[in-house]
Amino acid sequence: MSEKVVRIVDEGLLPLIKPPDPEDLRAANRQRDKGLVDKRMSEDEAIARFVADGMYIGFELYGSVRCPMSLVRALIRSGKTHFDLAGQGVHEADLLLAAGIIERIDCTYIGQEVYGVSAPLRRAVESGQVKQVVEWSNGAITWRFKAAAMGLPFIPTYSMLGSDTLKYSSAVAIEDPFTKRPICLLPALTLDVGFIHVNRADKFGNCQVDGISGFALEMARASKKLIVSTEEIVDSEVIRAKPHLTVIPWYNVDAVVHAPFGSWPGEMSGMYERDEEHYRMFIDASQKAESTDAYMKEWVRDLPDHQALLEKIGRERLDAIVIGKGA
Amino acid sequence: MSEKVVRIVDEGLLPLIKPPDPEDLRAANRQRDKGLVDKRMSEDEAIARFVADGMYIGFELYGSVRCPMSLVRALIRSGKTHFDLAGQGVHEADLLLAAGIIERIDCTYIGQEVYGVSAPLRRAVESGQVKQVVEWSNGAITWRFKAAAMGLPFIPTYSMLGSDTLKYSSAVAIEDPFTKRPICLLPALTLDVGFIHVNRADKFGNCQVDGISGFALEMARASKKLIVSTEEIVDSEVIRAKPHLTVIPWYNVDAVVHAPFGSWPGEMSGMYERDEEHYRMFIDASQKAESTDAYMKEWVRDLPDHQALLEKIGRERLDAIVIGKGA
Amino acid sequence: MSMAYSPKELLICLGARLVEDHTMAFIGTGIPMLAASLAQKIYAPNLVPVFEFGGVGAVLEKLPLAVGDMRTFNKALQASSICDIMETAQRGFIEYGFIGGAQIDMYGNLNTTVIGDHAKPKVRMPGSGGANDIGSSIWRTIAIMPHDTRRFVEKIDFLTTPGFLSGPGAREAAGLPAGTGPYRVVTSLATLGYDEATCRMKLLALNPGVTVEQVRQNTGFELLIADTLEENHPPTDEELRVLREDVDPDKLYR
Amino acid sequence: MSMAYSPKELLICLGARLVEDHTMAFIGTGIPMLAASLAQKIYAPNLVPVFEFGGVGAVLEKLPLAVGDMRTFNKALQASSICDIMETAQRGFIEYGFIGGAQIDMYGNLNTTVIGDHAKPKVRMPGSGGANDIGSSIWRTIAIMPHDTRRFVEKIDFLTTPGFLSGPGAREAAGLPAGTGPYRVVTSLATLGYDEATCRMKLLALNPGVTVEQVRQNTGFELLIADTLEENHPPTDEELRVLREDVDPDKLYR
Repeated sequence: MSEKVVRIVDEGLLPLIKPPDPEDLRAANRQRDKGLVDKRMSEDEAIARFVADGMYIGFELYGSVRCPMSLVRALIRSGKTHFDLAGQGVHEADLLLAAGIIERIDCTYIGQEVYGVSAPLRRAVESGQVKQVVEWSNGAITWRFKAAAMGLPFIPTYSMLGSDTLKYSSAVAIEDPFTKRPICLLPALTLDVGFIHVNRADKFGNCQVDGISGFALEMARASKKLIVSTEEIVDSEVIRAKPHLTVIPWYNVDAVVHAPFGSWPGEMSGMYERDEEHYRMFIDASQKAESTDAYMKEWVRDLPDHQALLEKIGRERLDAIVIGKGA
Repeated sequence: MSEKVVRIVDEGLLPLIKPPDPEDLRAANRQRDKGLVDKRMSEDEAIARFVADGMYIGFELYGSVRCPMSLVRALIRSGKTHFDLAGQGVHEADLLLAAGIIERIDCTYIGQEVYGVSAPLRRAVESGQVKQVVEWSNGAITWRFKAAAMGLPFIPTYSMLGSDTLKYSSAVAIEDPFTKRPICLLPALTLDVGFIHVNRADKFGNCQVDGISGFALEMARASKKLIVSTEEIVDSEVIRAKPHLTVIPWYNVDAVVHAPFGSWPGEMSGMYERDEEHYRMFIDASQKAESTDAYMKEWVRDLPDHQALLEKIGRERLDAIVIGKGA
Repeated sequence: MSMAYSPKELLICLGARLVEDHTMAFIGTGIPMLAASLAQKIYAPNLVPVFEFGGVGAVLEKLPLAVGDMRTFNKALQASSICDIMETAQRGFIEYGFIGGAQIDMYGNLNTTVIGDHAKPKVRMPGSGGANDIGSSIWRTIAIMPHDTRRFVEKIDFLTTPGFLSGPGAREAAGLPAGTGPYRVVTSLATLGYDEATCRMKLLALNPGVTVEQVRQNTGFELLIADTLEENHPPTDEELRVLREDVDPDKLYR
Repeated sequence: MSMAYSPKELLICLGARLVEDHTMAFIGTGIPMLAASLAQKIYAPNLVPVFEFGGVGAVLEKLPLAVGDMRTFNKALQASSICDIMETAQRGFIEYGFIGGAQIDMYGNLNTTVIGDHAKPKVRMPGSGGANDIGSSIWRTIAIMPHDTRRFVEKIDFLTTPGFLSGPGAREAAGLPAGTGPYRVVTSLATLGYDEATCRMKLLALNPGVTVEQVRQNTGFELLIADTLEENHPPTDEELRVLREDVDPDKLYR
């Protein structure tokens, strides 16, 4: 019998920033403590314990909603650097790029939605400060997380076929052995550390998210270490009363950070609206390197922690965005 | 440049009962009416409208929980036949096999859990009445639905590698182009008609399931036509109040059948327990062909519809299994 | 005498008139959302708005400001996740996808990634986002964009989102799902479609007061012209009233 | 003088003693469930029971009768779906999987599909169910079964669930995840493990009153014997009390 094969019909030109390695994720997951252990800690402690220079990191969000901003600021303050980033990114990506701590990006969308192109992205990429940008679609990058979450090395899709988005990616298109038609294989994407902000969690890390879940399920399960920040810490009885609402289970979580207004200046479904005034102020500041640096100093670097930020914003202003109070 | 290829390292020997065809599912989905249309109808009407001889069908359940039994009985009564079946099956598979209307099976598990091997399965397969049984694991058959639900022709897994389960399947193992290690590709499984029983739905087909969701999400999305039976029909406002609880959305549903105690003699999470006495009675009857036929006549064929079955069971006996009443 | 309207209002109305009822439309923020909402209220009451991050069948009481904002699942029938939505698109449920771009070519291919070379770009733009997924899986892709020679170009710098690629048969050869592809381009000057035989962009209808010559001058490639050219009628009083009073009373997008 | 016990109770206690604390165990109905519940109450308070159809971390107040029954997610920390659980296993979270079978060979391969030829079987059994997934992805698979020559055979009729396949290196060559595989066989006569070098089944410990000869006579292939043979002590009074009073007070499984 002659050897049977499947043809490779197209290949992305760019090397994989993070090659898929299901065995590595399996080994990490085997080591995780499955017991009910209290994982509460501060932003700084979580980052000190789980983040190291040069790691591959990612943040979950949808637009400006439910983004773990208190963790982003703490990461920048920590001085750790040389990160690779999975970028479906908005405000958090701008801060990381402005801080100059991102080396390579698996990019699907980094921008400001209605406010247009991200100026920090332009400066970082056009200057060569970011050394490599690998392209993916939104679907593709989420499916890459999903592949890792499923314990797989890759997952197929019809997205990206025929485009430069595939050409400037690390995907491979093969002739599907069943239908004999081309299909794109997306390499699984595992994060060294994932960061996710949720509506509520217990101290062990069982997390609930209100409304749409974005890509929280997939990214959580694709993370070798997962730092969760949460608006509220609740008793486990709240979780046990509705176990079908647990979108991220405790055994997949390594740190639980209590961060009220953790998504500010973005919003949190059912809790508070976006701080549009601050958002616009940042967009304006971000247009030039100097004003961006001044913003970073005032709103990130000069503040010791999230509590200090909330005090700087002030109760009145926070109340104004809370749904049922001001908003 | 020499042609790049991926090696096929193993192949199931059995032909695909239903070859994957994402284009066919796409075309069917395009035709579906996306409007909010009242889809309520009886078991008989749903089967008359959507089921034809020789179709590939499947039922969602977990053990004896949430199985669309009123639809199974109506299907048998309809006289339609020559079906192919996706079998993660318990009581419903026994009835279909006893009725002699199943031709081929993609099988992962057909049995009676604590009550052991299924006698109707033994008779149907050992006699050659069922013409082909193709093997899969539980994970594999669910992932096959998931592949179809994702719009894909296949999905990878590490299950089945090295086993006769793969050899007597229609899977293909290739050398993964990313890790260069073998991996099994599972062909997507699309149902001509899927049958699912849920806790509640609105008249358009937005469905909620209490507790674990088994493989409802995947199988629903893998069905070209989907008949849903439901314990309760609720107003759409109930759905809109908690849209994150919609596990099957209306646009994926073709018929909504109101079937209280629709899972009987199996159970329904939070609603009623299994009718253990009847269950055991069936297991006993099913051991011999003659007693099985007598059971089928009494409990399936001689009853005109689900309402008649409920009357035959009787209010007292039904109350005895209702949680918070008898159970 | 009709009411006065802005160029943006015209685009919204042209977009709204394109969608058939009883279909699903994948919509982003901005003009597509306004068009979908207007269509729902006048032409297509059973149009289902689908938002990328999981909101399906929402009641758009207040206009969302972002594709994942809580208004995208306000009283929705389903609030799921980005994977669920992208997979719903991939398995053929979604008829329309609205999309924008910095550059478009005669085959409807779009660029939202870079101007210049990818390794050292002159302008780095956001990247694909959901656009490539829309252009790959959704039955009819509608591009909405301003019409000028900087945007309508002979050769786009980067093919972010597939239109008809290099022409007839190219989508099928690449493996993209059959029957999908570019459908219309709604611009500040006209509505354009694609020639069936050549897959090339074709002028179908002119916006009020616009000439064929004007469209040609603002297009950087050779444009096909339909045998019978339609005229896009201006926004009707009803469209404007519904748009201003019901769709966007807070003037979020004016 | 110890309390009297049934053969089933012995199997349950032997199973319960095998699991380490702070791990997850994929459990089916019957003996594995009783073993997991007993382990939780005596040896491994942080053992997490995982049920195939989605229940994780349930409080087993009443014993489930089926792997999907509502007791499997009673006050659970997570109630998801079969895909979520199978994927949790595939990405390496689950340490133990309990499994049964009609036939097992010296490499721990199991048959639950057919006796005789697949095309025309003498006995058609249920098929893999979750067993193949457990045997493929879970770190340590524990088989629990009666011990006789009909079940412990030289050659199984059908390899439903992979043990070590044909011996050393075979799992890796087939592509199965590294470090996974058969761990123990708990039987009516003994506890068996596998020789590291040859992957062959090895007698580790005898049940009370059982001799090596008896085990050999009931095994249809050549069995390796550990240098130092342990003795499985009978169920302790505490084990029996907890099993009868706390784990299964309703005598569902007696």
